[in-house]
Amino acid sequence: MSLKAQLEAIIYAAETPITLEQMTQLVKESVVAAGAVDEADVKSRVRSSLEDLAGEYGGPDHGIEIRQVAGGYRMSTKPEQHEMVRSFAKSLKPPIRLSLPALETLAVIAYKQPATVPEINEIRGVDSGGVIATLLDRKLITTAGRKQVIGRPILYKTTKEFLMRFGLKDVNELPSMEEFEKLVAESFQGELIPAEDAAQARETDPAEAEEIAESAAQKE
Amino acid sequence: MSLKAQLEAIIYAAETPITLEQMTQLVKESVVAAGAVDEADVKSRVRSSLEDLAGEYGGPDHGIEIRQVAGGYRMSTKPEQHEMVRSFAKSLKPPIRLSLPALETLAVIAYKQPATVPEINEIRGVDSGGVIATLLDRKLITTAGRKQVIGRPILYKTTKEFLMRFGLKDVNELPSMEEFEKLVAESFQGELIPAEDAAQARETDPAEAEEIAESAAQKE
Amino acid sequence: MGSRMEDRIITSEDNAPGPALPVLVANPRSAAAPVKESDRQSAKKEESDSPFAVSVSDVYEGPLDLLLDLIRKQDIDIYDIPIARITAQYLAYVEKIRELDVNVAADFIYMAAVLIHIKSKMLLPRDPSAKAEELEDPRTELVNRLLEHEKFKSAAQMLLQKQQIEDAVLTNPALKEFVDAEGAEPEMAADVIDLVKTFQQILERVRTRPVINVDEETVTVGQMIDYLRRRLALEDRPIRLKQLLMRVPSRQTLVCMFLALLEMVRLQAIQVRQDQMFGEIAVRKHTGFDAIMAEQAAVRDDWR
Repeated sequence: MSLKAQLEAIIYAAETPITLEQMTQLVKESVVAAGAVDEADVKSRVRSSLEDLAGEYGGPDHGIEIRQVAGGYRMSTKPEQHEMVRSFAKSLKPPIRLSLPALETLAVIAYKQPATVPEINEIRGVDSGGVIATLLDRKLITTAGRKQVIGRPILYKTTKEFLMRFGLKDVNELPSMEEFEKLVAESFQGELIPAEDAAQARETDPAEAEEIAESAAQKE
Repeated sequence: MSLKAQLEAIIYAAETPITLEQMTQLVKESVVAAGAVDEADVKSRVRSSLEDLAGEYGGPDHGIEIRQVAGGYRMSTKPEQHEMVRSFAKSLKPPIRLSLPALETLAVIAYKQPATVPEINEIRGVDSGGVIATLLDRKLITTAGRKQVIGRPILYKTTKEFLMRFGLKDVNELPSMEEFEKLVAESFQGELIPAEDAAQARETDPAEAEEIAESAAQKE
Repeated sequence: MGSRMEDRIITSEDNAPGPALPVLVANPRSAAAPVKESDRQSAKKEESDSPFAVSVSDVYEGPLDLLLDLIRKQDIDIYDIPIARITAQYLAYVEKIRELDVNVAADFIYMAAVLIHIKSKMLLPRDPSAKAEELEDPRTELVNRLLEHEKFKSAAQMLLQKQQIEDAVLTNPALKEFVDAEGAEPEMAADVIDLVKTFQQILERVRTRPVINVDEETVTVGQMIDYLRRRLALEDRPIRLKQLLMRVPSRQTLVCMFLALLEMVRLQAIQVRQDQMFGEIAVRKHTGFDAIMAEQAAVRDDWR
């Protein structure tokens, strides 16, 4: 019974992303029996088997994949099978629909967490109270204590549900703010280009943006 | 997108065994696009891909398999992995799972602590005796002496475990009722007065107010 | 502001027409796209001092978006904003939306004050003896805010894209086959918000429960004053009277709430304002709110 087979079975069965630690505990005995010397050795064997496994499923002949989400490993259909799967599967999770203000507020919280409502308002330039309520209701954010300033405002942070819904390993996996800084700077410079070059500039824009999207996808 | 990948995604996503006919219907279009000449050809291509797929999963490096069951195909963990999956299921501690009555009782204690059972019953409008035992059992609440009134009922308060489970440093971190009402009120604001409907809203105002007064009167 | 936000709800359908997978990218321009559609209309109006100026038909989520649109439409260098021109255009827009809806403009009016302040600072002659850091461009802070805001708009687009990809996958765990069906009671996971929400619902239930016992303790004016004090303490800006009354369950409570408001007006702890007949009534804290309320609470023991 190979380690890879064991890991595959457990990831397949698990309802929420399963962590490296959980898997290590489950297979420890048999890995030690197979010659691992200590806990660290077990863990590194598990990790490398996981990498193998995820790599295999990544190939074009597979319609399902193993990905790191919300701190653990999870099996799912590949996004490109979406249309077909949707046509018959009943248990597709209802998609969350967020308004642009809600996404923006979520972005601020994701990058600045823990953050208070006044801090969020400052960045957005509008009152975010209502949007916060929506995000709390959808469990995409939760409270994180109070800030020790006058009024002791509630702090907010993103949740595991947020990571799951947005397919993130952890919040550090989000593109850095510097990337957006570059993007924004470019977008303003673009406007300053003399009229005759403008058309050309506009053409390069989407390509560039796609490149960024691609590099983001690769990180996953 | 290979046929095998499509079939794999379908079998994985299906909740009950899926038949050859069903799969043929789902992938027909793309198989025809890939050069199949007629329905029979599609079906035979699907069948041979299925056999390939099932064969691959049959290998010792896989912990899951594709089997024919009840006239259809389904994916499942291999029997030799069942022991491990079962022990995994047993090891799972759901984050915090409470029935609604338990959650209600816990909320009352959290906000009104220390509180006695009669006080909790009064607020909830139903008997909370049974739920208290559950909460005590889960170490979410504990006793806090007796109230100096007739019958000297036991007082209950939340525990350290409660704070840990809900990610709180102390109970003051719980949002106050006012804070919560503010958030909820703001999330409704959008529905209150959209600029363009303001005139209309103004007209309905008095009527609405009367309705509230009326329904209140009926209750009295 | 809420009403305006909702006008621009983005759903996955809007962004990914048809079955194709979303290829939306983190492009700050796409965030501004809904606004740009109205360019044509605004061009038609031509009523203000600039052919690029925005019209009331343009909907902005907030003052920062309005400013950014003004800057983009006129190809202005964001690091060198002609503050007098932009302020004039900004004020013209705000004046127009104020005519339509007094309440919506709160955030916008604050920004107007900021712009005028910057403008006045720019007009002041520079003190040649001042140190370098005192010579900082008065626009810098605003520009940084605009850029920061724009960054997060890009981040929002990135999140939208990730979310759409994630919505497209399905997991089908087989674990339920291994878990014994134990605990017949329907159970739920809970967090802090569930806790507060649940408690709120219980209180709601208490309030709406039919009262049979007539001489049960009822709400007093004092209690309502205390409630309003705590409620208003959280508000920096005016709150709509309607919002305060939204959850009032009975006629008696309503009467107490009104008496409480009148008492607080009398004490000059709050201001109540109605801009037009039958218009929205706004309640706001007076400057001495905290002091007055604290002082009164100390002498009036019937407030508790």
